[in-house]
Amino acid sequence: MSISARRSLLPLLLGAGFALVPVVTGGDVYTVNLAIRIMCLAIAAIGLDLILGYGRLVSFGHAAFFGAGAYAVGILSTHGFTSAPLLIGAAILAGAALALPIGAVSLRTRGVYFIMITLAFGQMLFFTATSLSAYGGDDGLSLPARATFLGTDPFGSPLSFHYVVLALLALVYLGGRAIVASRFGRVLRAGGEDERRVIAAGFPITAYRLVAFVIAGGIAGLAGGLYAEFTEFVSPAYLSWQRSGEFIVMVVLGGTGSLHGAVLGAAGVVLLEEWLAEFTEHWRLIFGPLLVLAALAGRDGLARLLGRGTR
Amino acid sequence: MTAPRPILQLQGLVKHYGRLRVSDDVWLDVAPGETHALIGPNGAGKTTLIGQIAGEIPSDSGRILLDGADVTVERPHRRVHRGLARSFQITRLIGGFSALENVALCAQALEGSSFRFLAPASRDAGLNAAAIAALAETGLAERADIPAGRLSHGEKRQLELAMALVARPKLMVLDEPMAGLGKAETQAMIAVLRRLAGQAAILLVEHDMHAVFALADRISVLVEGRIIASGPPDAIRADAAVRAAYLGEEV
Amino acid sequence: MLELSDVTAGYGGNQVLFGVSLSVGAGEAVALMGRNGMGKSTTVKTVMGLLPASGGAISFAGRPILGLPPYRIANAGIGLVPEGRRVFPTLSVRENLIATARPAATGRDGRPKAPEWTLAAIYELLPRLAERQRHLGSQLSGGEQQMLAIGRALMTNPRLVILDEATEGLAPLIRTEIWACLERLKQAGLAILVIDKHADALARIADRHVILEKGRVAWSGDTAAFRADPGLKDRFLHV
Amino acid sequence: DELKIGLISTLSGPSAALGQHLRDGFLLAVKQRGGKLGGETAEVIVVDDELKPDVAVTKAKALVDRDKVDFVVGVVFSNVMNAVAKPLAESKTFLISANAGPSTLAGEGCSPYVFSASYQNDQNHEVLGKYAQDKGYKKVVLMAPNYQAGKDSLAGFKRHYKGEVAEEIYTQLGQLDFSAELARIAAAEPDAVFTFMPGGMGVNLVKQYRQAGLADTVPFLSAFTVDETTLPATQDAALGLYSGAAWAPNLDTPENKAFVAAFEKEYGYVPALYAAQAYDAALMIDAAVKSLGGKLDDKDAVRAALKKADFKSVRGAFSFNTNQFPIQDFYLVKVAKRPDGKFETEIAETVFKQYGDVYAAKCPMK
Amino acid sequence: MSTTLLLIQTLNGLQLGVLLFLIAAGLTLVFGVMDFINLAHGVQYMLGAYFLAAFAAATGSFALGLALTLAAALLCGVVLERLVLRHLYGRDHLDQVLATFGIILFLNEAVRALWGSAPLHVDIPEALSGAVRLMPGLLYPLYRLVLIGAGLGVALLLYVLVTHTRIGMRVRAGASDAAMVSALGVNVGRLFTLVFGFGAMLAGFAGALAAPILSVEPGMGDNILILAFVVVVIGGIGSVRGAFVAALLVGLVDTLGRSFSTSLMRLVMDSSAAAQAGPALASMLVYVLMALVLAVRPRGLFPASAG
Ligand SMILES: Nc1ncnc2c1ncn2[C@@H]1O[C@H](COP(=O)(O)OP(=O)(O)OP(=O)(O)O)[C@@H](O)[C@H]1O
Ligand SMILES: Nc1ncnc2c1ncn2[C@@H]1O[C@H](COP(=O)(O)OP(=O)(O)OP(=O)(O)O)[C@@H](O)[C@H]1O
Ligand SMILES: [Mg+2]
Ligand SMILES: [Mg+2]
Repeated sequence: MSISARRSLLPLLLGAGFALVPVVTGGDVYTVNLAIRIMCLAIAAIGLDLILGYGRLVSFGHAAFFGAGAYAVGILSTHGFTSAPLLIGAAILAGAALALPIGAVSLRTRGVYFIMITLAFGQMLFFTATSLSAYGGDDGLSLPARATFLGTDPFGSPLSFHYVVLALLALVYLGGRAIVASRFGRVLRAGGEDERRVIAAGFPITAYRLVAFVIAGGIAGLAGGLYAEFTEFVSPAYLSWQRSGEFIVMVVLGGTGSLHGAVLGAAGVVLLEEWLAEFTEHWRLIFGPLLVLAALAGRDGLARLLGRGTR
Repeated sequence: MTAPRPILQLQGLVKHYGRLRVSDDVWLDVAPGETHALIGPNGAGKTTLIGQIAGEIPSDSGRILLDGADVTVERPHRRVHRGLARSFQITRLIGGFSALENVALCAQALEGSSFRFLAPASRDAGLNAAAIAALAETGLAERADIPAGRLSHGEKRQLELAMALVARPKLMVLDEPMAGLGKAETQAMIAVLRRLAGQAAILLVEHDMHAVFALADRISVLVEGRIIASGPPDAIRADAAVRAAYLGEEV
Repeated sequence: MLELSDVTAGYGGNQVLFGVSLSVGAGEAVALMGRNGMGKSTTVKTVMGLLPASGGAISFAGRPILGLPPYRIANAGIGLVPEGRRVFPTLSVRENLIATARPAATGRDGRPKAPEWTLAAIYELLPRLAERQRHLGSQLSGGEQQMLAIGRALMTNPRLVILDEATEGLAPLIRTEIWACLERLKQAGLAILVIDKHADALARIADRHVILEKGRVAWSGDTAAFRADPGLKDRFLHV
Repeated sequence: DELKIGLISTLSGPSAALGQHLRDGFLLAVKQRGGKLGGETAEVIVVDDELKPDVAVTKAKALVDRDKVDFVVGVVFSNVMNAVAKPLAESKTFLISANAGPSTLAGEGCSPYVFSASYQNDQNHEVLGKYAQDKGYKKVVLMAPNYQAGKDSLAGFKRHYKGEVAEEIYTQLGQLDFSAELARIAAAEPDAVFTFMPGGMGVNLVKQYRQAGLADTVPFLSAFTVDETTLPATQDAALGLYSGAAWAPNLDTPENKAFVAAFEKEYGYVPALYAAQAYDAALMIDAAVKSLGGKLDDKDAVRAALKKADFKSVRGAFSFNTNQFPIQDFYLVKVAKRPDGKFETEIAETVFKQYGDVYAAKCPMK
Repeated sequence: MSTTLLLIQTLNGLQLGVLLFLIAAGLTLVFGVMDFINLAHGVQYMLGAYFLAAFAAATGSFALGLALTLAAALLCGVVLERLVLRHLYGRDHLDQVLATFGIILFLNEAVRALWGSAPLHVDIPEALSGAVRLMPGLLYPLYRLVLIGAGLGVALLLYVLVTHTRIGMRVRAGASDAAMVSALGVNVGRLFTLVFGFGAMLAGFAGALAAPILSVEPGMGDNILILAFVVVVIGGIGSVRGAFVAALLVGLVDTLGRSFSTSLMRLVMDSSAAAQAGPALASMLVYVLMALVLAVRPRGLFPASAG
């Protein structure tokens, strides 16, 4: 009882932190925007953590699904669709629908091969996006208008945007926790440790992994869709392998296999970049070694540093 | 009087690795409730045969019938659902899971679909009860909450057995369950297997002749991929060819 | 030759050895016994430097070895057949044998002090390995891997060989052969520390027995004493 | 009070050299005026867009929301420009381009809050097309990276070139090795090659073009491929290759001579057109702010002031079109080695006089 | 499309393949043999190019510069291994990814801070400039031929080293169970440092060879790293032979794809559509190749058949 209570302390604090950002800063647009950006990326990172942290499936193509969600919103917007549920639904669907065939092929491989085949698919989608000349090709595409919902404008002001994203983040996080703890999650986790054992226990492990992969894709799609609304812009850069790499860094930095670690990681990466860049143009000279130190410090990343003694 | 239909039938199984014939026209059957020991020198092909039965290693030719159904090309997890359970020669456990959760995982496989996303599995009373019962049967009840990775070698063996047991299988295929067990644990394991003997058929691969002769109803001897002898323990013990190829003077 | 005094060790916060003291003399064979989980393998790992000790002292051939990296301990003349075989899966049988082989230590006259283990000698001892010499480690049966692990340790021409459950998974015939081999090794002057569940067979070759109980030495004495007291087995080795 | 200017440039990654020229050019102008523009103390906040549109958007928003800047200057690349233009315009912040000039912002998508102190993307390519046409080339090979700017570039070239296009080669963005393409070019035996190959790609291409022995036989017409950002790397390999631009370091006006001298003295390298354009952008703000007496609240007034900003461009005659993009001269420039051993592009001939872009007609602004 | 063009393109493909092999070889060794994902391998390639540019300029000799570069690359690799990477052996791959990603950021930026953002210039050595007539109508740059030769030489050397020496065996053994190798009396730490330094040197060598023909700039290793990983994976992790075959395959597919994809597409669509689709396809081709190979052979062409 007390263990689980303590384990939910950090996520609760995180949630409360995000909820209070606008209050504490007096609605300072800059900070709120920063928080929105962090939360969008955090949603995608949670999706990745689901398969990476629990299923040990290191996808190096996560940005492709993120980008798919973003493009779904971008493309539908240019065709005049503005309904938020429709756009966001389409974003989720786009991510999930792409993840299905890609996962089906990729899951034939293991370990590092899996990393690389997901990268390959990510790159194919990246190049496809750059050749979408009808939608801006490499230059990307500006959204003509923001999505609306029942006559309201949920993404119009930074403040309402903030709380909408926060609600979705909480939903994804809680959903993720439920999945991890469920029977499905148990099979996924066990498969991450010893696949042969799980098959011998009677599970068609690939099917479970595929479902997890599709869920992660859908979550990334959601994040991408929100991000498109946030930047009012979509470009192939959203699908680049560097972006996939960033998602991995976020998850690993925050600590794999905890979900809230993904949120911490996203915040860590974005804030560090933001702060360090103010000191020096050569901020990577500091950021790089910080990552190295984090890696040396061990697997649980930021979550362990912050939550030391809470386990 | 007709003999009951065997739970497992191997009909002319063959497996090559390159030019090496590892299973060479193997015929074998296991009757319901029978404890059938498979012995043979190192490298005779016992583990390979188990791999073929479990479906991890595809057979080059021959047929495998499980409870009457042809499963030769069926995928491994389907065979589990038909009542097959196996243990591994080198223990394979989910090291990060507690002993209980390892067993519960196996219980879950048999209990309908595991595509259930919301209810927390660790609080699933049905699964936990089944798991605890299986742990108790193998004498691990007290270690239920210890992460499997931290169990001693012997305890891991016991856990493997519990994982096979919980599925209430019709046939258990055990690859050297006594390996690494001390005298005392071996005795305990023999007792457990003996208790099980009525419930499920067992195909037992083991180099501990004490255990084999204590448990087996029937023994088959595999040498270089071929069954060279098959029969009741006494007959096997007396078989000159078996002594020469395998037993030596030990028994 | 090998001397442990009051060694304590464990995994993380979980202490397993609570002051183990034992010794193996030159040319002596010592059987380390005890039920599952009593700390036998942990003792071995600590000796080899694979696990840091938290206290005590270990010396080999008169020199302290505690705290040295494993390779220096091995080079001092200890050969290990580890629990669980741990053969190199991506190397062929032959490569497994020669990759870490060392020539025997030579005496003043430049000739080996003891008969040297060579590839040919190993193949003679374990002919199955010769038949499988082109197989990769991962393509061996369990028993074949065990033979390979033994052969590999001998190829380092050690002065002391530690066998942790070296006959696990071996067919009775082969097991008998291994025992015979150990006896020959002993006669050739090799010191042996052996862990095995076959107490009767051990009694034949071991000079002394040491019984571990929950990380402590519960009994030790020579083989005659061990044989003489059947109660020992009941107390420490059976349930 | 203080004048705040956000400068968005690409300062990391392989294309950072371009961004560096741009930034240095702008900062030089501010420095020369004692840290002031238009008489006001100017605080320039430099941000790196990392060549990632989404990063640029968040940083642009931060400039507006947190730093409350009066102007945003910069942007090397069109995709970044496209991404930041909308949020900046929505917040009524003036964006003055010191390089990128995408057609989207020059035509129907033109905005009162977007000014260009550079050129429209097509124009430099048109220079080479016009030159090829005038020169009477019958058969050319075109080559560009396979992305929007690359396609626009070839379209720009073909606007004035009417001869045969033997091959149109699209390469991979970020491609390193052009041996395959060069072999195709050699096989096609064209009168000239036109290419748009910015950044490191251009360096590779130029070196390999020379090594393949083509530099002496097939005229090399290019845009954004050989300029002062890449010449230090290509050096002799680029000698004699052509480019198109509205400016070159040796442009013979007193303002330009002073600029180039001051720049080289300050930074120790030869400025490229990005530096010159950014310098002009600073002068433009300087003039506008001065004419407004520092009052920047009335956006219409600011816009009007920018439009008729009276400054001496380093490019000579310079005025704004209806879409707030420049009308200016364009030249064919050629790589040369200066007596001091440094390389620069030098004007070979004037191709367009006082030339506006073709998209202005589509811009609804008057 | 003439035969000469096809031949030239084949040579070009070979040359790219050889360059990729030099990078992939070190990567696959460190990766397969030490089970270590070293993303920093790409920056080691970059360092090689920068070192050459600096040393060649300082000494005025390409050969001397190359020798110094090899030494410096080796040193860098050893220092990196000692300082950071050795603490990550046996750890989760993701920790390695994180750490080496950090190293990439750091070194890319350090290079930029030291040498500036602008690309550097390196001349082809005088003796190797010019072209060779391979057959009538087929001129090919001498330097590229030398590059192909050097790559083939290194390939052979590596093959012998890894498969036929005891060092090679120990290295492979250490990959699967370092503790055990150590317990058998081998100083694994030193062994791994050696392998790592050697891998870094190979990458540096590749960078140095590429410097005169490619642009020497910060971040030049990033994209080639990805290609090298593609090669490693197609070939089968840890297999030098696989890396060799895969590198040539990737080099050829990429080069020939870029040259002929548009013409091929023209066979099925009109020429302006082909001009669009061809290059898009060409840039994907390598990845399509990898996906196909892995879909059919999930462990690459030459899997090191472990467990
Ligand atoms: N993947 C493989 N490739 C080649 N040969 C193999 C492979 N797997 C097993 N073998 C060979 O097949 C033979 C049979 O192996 P198997 O593991 O079935 O033996 P076993 O009877 O279980 O022996 P043990 O009692 O020692 O465990 C062995 O000689 C082994 O070397
Ligand atoms: N890697 C490990 N991490 C944590 N605890 C361990 C680890 N390995 C062993 N232990 C614990 O240490 C204790 C002693 O284990 P050890 O392996 O030394 O026993 P043993 O006497 O060799 O038994 P066995 O006969 O089963 O091999 C056991 O309780 C075991 O749970
Ligand atoms: Mg076996
Ligand atoms: Mg043990």
